[in-house]
Amino acid sequence: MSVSSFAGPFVPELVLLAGTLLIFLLDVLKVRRIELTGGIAVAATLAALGVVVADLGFAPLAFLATVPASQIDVAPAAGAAPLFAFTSFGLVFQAIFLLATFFVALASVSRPSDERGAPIFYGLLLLATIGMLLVAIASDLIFLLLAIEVVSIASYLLVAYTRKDVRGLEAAMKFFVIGALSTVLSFFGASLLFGAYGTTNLYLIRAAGTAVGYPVLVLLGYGFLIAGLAFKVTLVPFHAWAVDVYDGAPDDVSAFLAGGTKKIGVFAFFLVFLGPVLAVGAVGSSGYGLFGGSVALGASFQITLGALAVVTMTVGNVLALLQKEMKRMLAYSSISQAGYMLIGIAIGTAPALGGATLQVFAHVLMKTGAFLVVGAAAAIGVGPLIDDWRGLGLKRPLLGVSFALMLLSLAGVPLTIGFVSKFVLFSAAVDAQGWFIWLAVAGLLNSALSVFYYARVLKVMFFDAAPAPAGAPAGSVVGGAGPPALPLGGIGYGRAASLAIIAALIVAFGIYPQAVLGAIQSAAYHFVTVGA
Amino acid sequence: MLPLISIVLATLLLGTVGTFLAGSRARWVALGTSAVFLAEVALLLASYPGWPGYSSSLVPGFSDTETYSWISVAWLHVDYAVGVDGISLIFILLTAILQVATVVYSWGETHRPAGYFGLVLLTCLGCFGVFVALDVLLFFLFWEAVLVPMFFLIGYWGGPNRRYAALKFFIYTHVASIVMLVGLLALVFYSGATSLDFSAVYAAAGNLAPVVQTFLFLALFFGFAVKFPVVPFHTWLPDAHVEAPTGGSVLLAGLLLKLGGYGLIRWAVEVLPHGFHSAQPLLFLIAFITIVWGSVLSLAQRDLKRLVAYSSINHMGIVLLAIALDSSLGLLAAVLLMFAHGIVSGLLFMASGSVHHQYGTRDISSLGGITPSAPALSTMIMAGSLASLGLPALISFPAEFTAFLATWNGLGYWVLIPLVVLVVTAGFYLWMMQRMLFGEKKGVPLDVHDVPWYEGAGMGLLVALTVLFGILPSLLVNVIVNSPIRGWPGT
Amino acid sequence: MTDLSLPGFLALSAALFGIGVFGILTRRNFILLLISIEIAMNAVILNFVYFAAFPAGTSGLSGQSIAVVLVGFAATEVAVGLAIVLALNRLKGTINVARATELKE
Amino acid sequence: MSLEELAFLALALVAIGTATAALLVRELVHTILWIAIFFVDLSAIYFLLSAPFLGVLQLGVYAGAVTILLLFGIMTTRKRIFSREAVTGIGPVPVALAVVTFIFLASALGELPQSTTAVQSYDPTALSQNLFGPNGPWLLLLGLIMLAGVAGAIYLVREGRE
Amino acid sequence: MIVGFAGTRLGRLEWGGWVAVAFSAAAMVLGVLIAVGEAMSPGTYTNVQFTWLHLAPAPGAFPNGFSLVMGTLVDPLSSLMLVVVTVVGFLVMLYSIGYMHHDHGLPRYYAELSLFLASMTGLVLANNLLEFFLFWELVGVCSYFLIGFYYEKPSAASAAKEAFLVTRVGDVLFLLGIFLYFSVYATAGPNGGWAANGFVFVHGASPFLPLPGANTPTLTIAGLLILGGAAGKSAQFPLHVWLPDAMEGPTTVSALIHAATMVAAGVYLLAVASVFLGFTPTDQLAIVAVGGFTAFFAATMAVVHPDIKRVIAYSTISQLGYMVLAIGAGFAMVGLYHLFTHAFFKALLFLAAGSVIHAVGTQDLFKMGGLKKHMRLTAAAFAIGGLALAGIPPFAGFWSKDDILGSVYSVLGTHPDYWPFFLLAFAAVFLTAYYIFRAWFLAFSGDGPRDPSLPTPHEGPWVMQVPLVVLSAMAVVAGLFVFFPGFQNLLLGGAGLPGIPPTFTTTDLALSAVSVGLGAGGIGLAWSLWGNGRVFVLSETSAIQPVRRLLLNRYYFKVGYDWIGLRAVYTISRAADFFDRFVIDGAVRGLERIFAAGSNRLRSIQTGLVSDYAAYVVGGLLALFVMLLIVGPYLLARLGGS
Repeated sequence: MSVSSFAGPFVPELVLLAGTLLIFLLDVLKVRRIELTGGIAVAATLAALGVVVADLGFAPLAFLATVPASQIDVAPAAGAAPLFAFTSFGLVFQAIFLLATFFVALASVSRPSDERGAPIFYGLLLLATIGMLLVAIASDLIFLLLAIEVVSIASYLLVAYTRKDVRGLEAAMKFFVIGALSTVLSFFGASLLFGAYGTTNLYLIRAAGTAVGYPVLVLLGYGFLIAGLAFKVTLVPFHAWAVDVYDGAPDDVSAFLAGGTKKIGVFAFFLVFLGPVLAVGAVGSSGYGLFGGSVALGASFQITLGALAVVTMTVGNVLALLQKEMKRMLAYSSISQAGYMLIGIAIGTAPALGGATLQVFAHVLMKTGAFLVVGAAAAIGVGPLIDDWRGLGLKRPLLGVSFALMLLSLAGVPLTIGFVSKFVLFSAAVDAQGWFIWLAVAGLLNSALSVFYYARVLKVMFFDAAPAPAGAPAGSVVGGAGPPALPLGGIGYGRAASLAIIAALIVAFGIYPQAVLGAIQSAAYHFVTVGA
Repeated sequence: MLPLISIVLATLLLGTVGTFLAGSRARWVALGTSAVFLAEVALLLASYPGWPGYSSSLVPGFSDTETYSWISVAWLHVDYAVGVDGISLIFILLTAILQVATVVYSWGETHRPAGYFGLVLLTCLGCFGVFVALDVLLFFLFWEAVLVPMFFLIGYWGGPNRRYAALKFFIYTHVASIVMLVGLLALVFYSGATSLDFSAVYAAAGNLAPVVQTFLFLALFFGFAVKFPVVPFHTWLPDAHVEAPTGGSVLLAGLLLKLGGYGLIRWAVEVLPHGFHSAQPLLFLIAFITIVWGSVLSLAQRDLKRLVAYSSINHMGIVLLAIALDSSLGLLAAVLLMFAHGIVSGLLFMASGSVHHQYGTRDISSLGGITPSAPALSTMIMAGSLASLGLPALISFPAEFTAFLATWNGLGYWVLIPLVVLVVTAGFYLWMMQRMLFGEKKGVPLDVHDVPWYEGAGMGLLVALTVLFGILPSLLVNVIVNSPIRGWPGT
Repeated sequence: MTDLSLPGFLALSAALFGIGVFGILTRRNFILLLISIEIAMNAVILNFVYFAAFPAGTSGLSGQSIAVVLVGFAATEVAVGLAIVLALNRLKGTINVARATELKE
Repeated sequence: MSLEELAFLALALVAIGTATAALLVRELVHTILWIAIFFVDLSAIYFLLSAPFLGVLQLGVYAGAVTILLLFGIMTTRKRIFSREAVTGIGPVPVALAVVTFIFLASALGELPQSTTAVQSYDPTALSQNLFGPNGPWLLLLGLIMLAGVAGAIYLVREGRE
Repeated sequence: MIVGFAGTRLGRLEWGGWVAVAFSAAAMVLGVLIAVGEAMSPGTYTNVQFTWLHLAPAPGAFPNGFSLVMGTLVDPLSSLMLVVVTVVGFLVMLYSIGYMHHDHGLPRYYAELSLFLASMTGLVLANNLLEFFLFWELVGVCSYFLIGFYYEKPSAASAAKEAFLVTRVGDVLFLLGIFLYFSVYATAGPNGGWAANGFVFVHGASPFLPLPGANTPTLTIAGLLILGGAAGKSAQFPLHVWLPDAMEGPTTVSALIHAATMVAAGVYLLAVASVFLGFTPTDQLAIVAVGGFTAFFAATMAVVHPDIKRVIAYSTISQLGYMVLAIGAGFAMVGLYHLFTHAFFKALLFLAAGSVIHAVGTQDLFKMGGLKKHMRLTAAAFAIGGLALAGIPPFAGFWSKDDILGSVYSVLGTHPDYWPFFLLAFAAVFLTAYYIFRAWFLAFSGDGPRDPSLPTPHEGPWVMQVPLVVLSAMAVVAGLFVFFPGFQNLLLGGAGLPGIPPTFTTTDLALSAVSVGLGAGGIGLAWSLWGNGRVFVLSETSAIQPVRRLLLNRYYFKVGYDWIGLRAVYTISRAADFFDRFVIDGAVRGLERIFAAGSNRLRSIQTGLVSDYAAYVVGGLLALFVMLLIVGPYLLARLGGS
């Protein structure tokens, strides 16, 4: 296969790459207005999104399609080791990733227009997005890990892009150290698997199943892989970086990290532990454990991932309970949400995969939106503590209502997408029967626990009296020189539009989830069928 | 055929939104919505076979049903399915009545009225939804939707300890609903039901093994038991009631507690007969303990609202007992009793709210002789108390009588427990009236007036209904008995 | 050709990995952290190389390809890490990670 | 024990020793020296494994570029190049974690074939055909990583004029 | 049709009382007409008005369906009772106009009184046991309100509560009795059984009693429970405590409710039950025992009491005991006959006492004295009432009481175990005569009030006098009604009613003579001790002083009940409350603390130092190894490796 022969299906990636290069070119030409660079990024993202959606087979966009339907969800020929494959499941994820990028890119247009970091921000954003799109089509472990690294490297630099913010740089440093460690872990795992299977192709690895000479090597390799990927998904105890990074990073970047890049880890989990984790029920004949004994490899992974899921959501929620800072609270909540998604992976049935994917989709809307609201609030001079938000809900209805919707959705309140996704996910857990019902119970109890801190924020925003107006006028926080106040009372059109769209989608899909669930579920079915 | 139920839902939804947006005129919007709601419910009732006259030739079943596919993927089918049968109609009627009464009673609410009335309407909307839902997800959705407004009602308009009470209310009931949801989901998926529609679940539930049924029943029962609430899951109730604003208390006692009983009848009892039967001794035990506990504790209370709250526990114990009997008479009694309790406890909570407004305290021992200064209020309290202790010609009597008769039929001399407790119940109400209403004036400011007209009107409405349905319980019974309940005539 | 056995290489890479981990956990100087990471990364590359030399299948050629790619990747990583820490150093005047604990709890 | 095995043993011991030394010496410049030796040592191991291309790459990229990059990093972050690091205590927990990690990895040793076998060697042409043929996307991805890394890194270290 | 006059509750203004009087008059006319009609053509008719509650037939539980109905039943029993209720009701209403005119809250008073009359009428006319119970409860609550009419007085409020609670105990027993009967008759008997037809009494040819298997322990217990209910309402031993305290209410109320009508409802219940449900021999013995014992027991307490109304109240209890005795012995109509006469003379006594209280403003006999100078009419009325009560011919009480004694005597041969209770009742005749004339002498004879602070007494207005006159007349002649054939029809009732023995005119003369003699003796003793303003003071060292104290303290029953009601139950409930708050609720709070503490503890691991984070990562990696290599395989081996 030569490079030119697969250029066609990569139109979304190429569009984004073109956008990136254009932005860098303009930067070199000292054209740095954020409206322009941001506009390019938004346009590129939208175009890519259109193509992906068309590839998925939505009739109105069919003229945009670049991957023929005959190439989607096709199982590889026996022995073939393709590095990437187009699955409808991957395309769904591509769409989700592009959506996250779109929201962030749109909202970021509302930053001060003379900001010098704009080109690098948007360039890295688009590069990271390319990496994300590539993750979603990977079918090879090394391809997958390298694609993740594209995202990682871009993310480290995105967190640091302000250059002058100590908190941002500290966050970037921590992000980098833990990220690099995790990269090493992942690749080490991949190397062990390569040693055991002789290949890094996921189809071949799955096909080999447990029929391999070095079972301990395999288990160790997967252990390393789980640990490495868990960094991206922020599973406990691989999560500690996330809180500091989400806290220290610029708000829009936090939104992108929590809402966007985190999900590539989830997809990687799907990919690596498909079905779940090699083949369900493949029973090894001899000593997998250190103490020997015949075990089902798949079931062992399921128990491990299940335990990881429960620990993650519980610790995340408990930690969020008494958090005083808004961004850190959201970070912990994001960690606990990752636990929910992992439930779907631990179960590994098509319904569970679909449920977890819906949860991913919901989380993109909710968490991206939430961090964007935080950014908007910071832009109008609201402090970092939850208590600084007193009375904001009534004073700024757009922020108040959209944030309330996002929090309610995170809490799983009915008629929001968050409720539907949890419902479907936990239904799938119960549907799988066996001990998986306990995952549903744990998840539900955790969602009960989570309601507290969301409710507290709502209380502060709507019930508590607003603090006395500070001396500084709104909008004076950004840039000491006092840039011209943005429209909409400092929030800006881009952010407002982004928030409004997110809020509308949260409710719209909450009321009529079939609009996305149908596509997601059938994609999940194909994914499981083709992968097996 | 008009999609009447959807119209009602839309009415309530629009009304709620309108109320939230209406600012200082919220009460008018709320009243208008309530009136329309009541009219629509009347229409529903009128179109329901079997009302007002009873006809034995009727085919019972759900009527006014609407079904639209909502979520449909390979393994999960959820419908927007609504409909009513006799039992849900009774509760819907209760919802409409209490909504009107609460709105009227709260006419003088000045603290963020838009939010207050909006939340009141939202609570009623949720309850209505629960009563009409014919799909597991829809049911659960409304079930949860009720919690949120109530949480805010308590947490924002409540008494001094409101935050704690609101949170406690939320923990308890939310955790319970979660266990219930797991139970419901397991019911759906373990039985192999083709969709989450009630009819599908009902049809498939027979496939479940008895042991599974028992576990499912216990899970569901836990969910409902907290709502009921039965001992020992009851401690959220007194706190929530004491701290809640009057309107909140009324809806809490009048409607939210009913959800537990409704759910138990709809789900546990109907769908899981084996589980139900194996759990029956446990239910009886819990019911008896609850009856005794609620009554004995009422006696120890000094706060009027707490007293009424514990008496609610006592009454709900009787409801549980009646349901647990698994006889048609018992179910009839349970539904009647819940309706009666909804009206009467609403009345009593309104009265305690008025006492608090007028005298600044609800401490029974520091009040006394309030009858001369507030005869109307005093009359309401008396009416409520007497109704609550089962005076004939008032609404509780036919319900309690049937409940006891059914208990006698099912359990024989065990009926002595609720009967003896009846004396204790009478005891604490009489003691309360003696100390608070009668006797010498104590701690009452001189310039106290009687209740304002709107509070009086709210309570008066409930008193009138107490008498009306006390004298003509057949108005309710004829509706109830047309329900498609196992062992019910005609099924 | 050369005759060798597999376990020794695994032991070596395990040891190098352990040393890398040890360094990451104990060193506070960012440069040393980078070096620790590179030691562990070299263990990874070594893994790929010797698994390519003792292939589980018929050929382990792609193992060497991966090793090549990883060498390039590791260099990029070092550059990025250095860039971040230089920017931090400019603001804080230190590259000791124990001094960068403003974000916590 | 064959000559090859003896050579490997020696190289392995040197690798472990230099890596440890690099982390434990208290002068950063010495660290760079040790780590350079470590990289060279590994390069030798690659040659031993009949992977000459990788050996050369290791020498060029690691022993050359990376080492200089690190040295550069030290020089820009220090006022005096030859200054000692402050002594930091080494707690038992990190050591234990590292040792247990090693033990877990070593637990796989038993199942690997113990006998000595001939090392498989590859023609550099085959390697390049593999790299630029079917596994070409890896290189493309590496290119993307480098693009992001270089663009971002340059931006970060460039002194802003604002 | 009769229930309709509950509408009088609308009386709101000063003339509200007159409205109530008018309606009660109308009711009286109707009631008397019905009774006369019934007397002219003995028979029964039932008119079921509406179904209250209905369940269609269902297999299993109620093969014939289940209903509750509301209806009326008029028969000799009910029409006799109806006359009592409506006539006395009307007279008391009329009397109230004068007696109550200076009180506050008159509309409430008339409304409650009217409601009471309505309920009482409903009770009398009820055609089924449930309806009976319904009105039974309603009269109870009216009684509660009326006793507590002077609610500002703590003692009144307390007495009202006590009355309600004690009768509530009876009600519960009654209800349980209904259930027991229901379990026997639910599907058996006429018209598909009670479940189908709604507990309806079926009159005449096929009473329930002869049903096969009916004469069982169940029925015995049911009968005893009914007796318990009746005892609560009619203040029979041991549920008698409330009635004397109920005298806290207005005297009119005492006359109407606590002498003539409501307390008689218990007796009426027993009569109805004996006719329609039947009692087993054990029940009968129990009823006889309760009646006979109460007749004597209550009389003893009346002997020493200083309060004029309470003396009369105890006499009421005692007289009700006679009626119960008669019904127990199988003579329901005899009991009702006494009820009929008793209603008049007891109402008379109360109204006369009310007149006295109205005049002097106290109820303490020892403060009164010499009132007959100022209140001739009242004195005469009280005397007539007293004579009737004492059973002196030809006053009403003589005929009926003698009838009871004679009837019971006539069955002593077959039921020798009635003997002790017969003797107790007989002895009570003496005590009755003694205490009522003790009261008369204390109040009316002598030179003037013993307490000089009392106001100068005077007669009440005409509205108070008219009822006195009418009732006096009735007290004289009511006993003679029995000689009218129509009235005999009522008493003899329809088929199946155990009526008055046809030989009543030739009652055992000796028995009558002894009883009259006892009565006269009692009067004589009273005169010798208290006549002409004498005051008999028992010396402090007298041997019977402890007895007197025991009687004054009412055998310590009230103390005991209070202890159970207040101390014991209240203490238990406080303890339960403590348990509820601190143990059950404490568990919940504990859980909350655990979460908060966990949150704080966990938060402290977020140190901000990146090396620590790396350590977590490596630790997590090792944990994964442990899970994958050790725990997972172990678990799966344990669980069967599925």
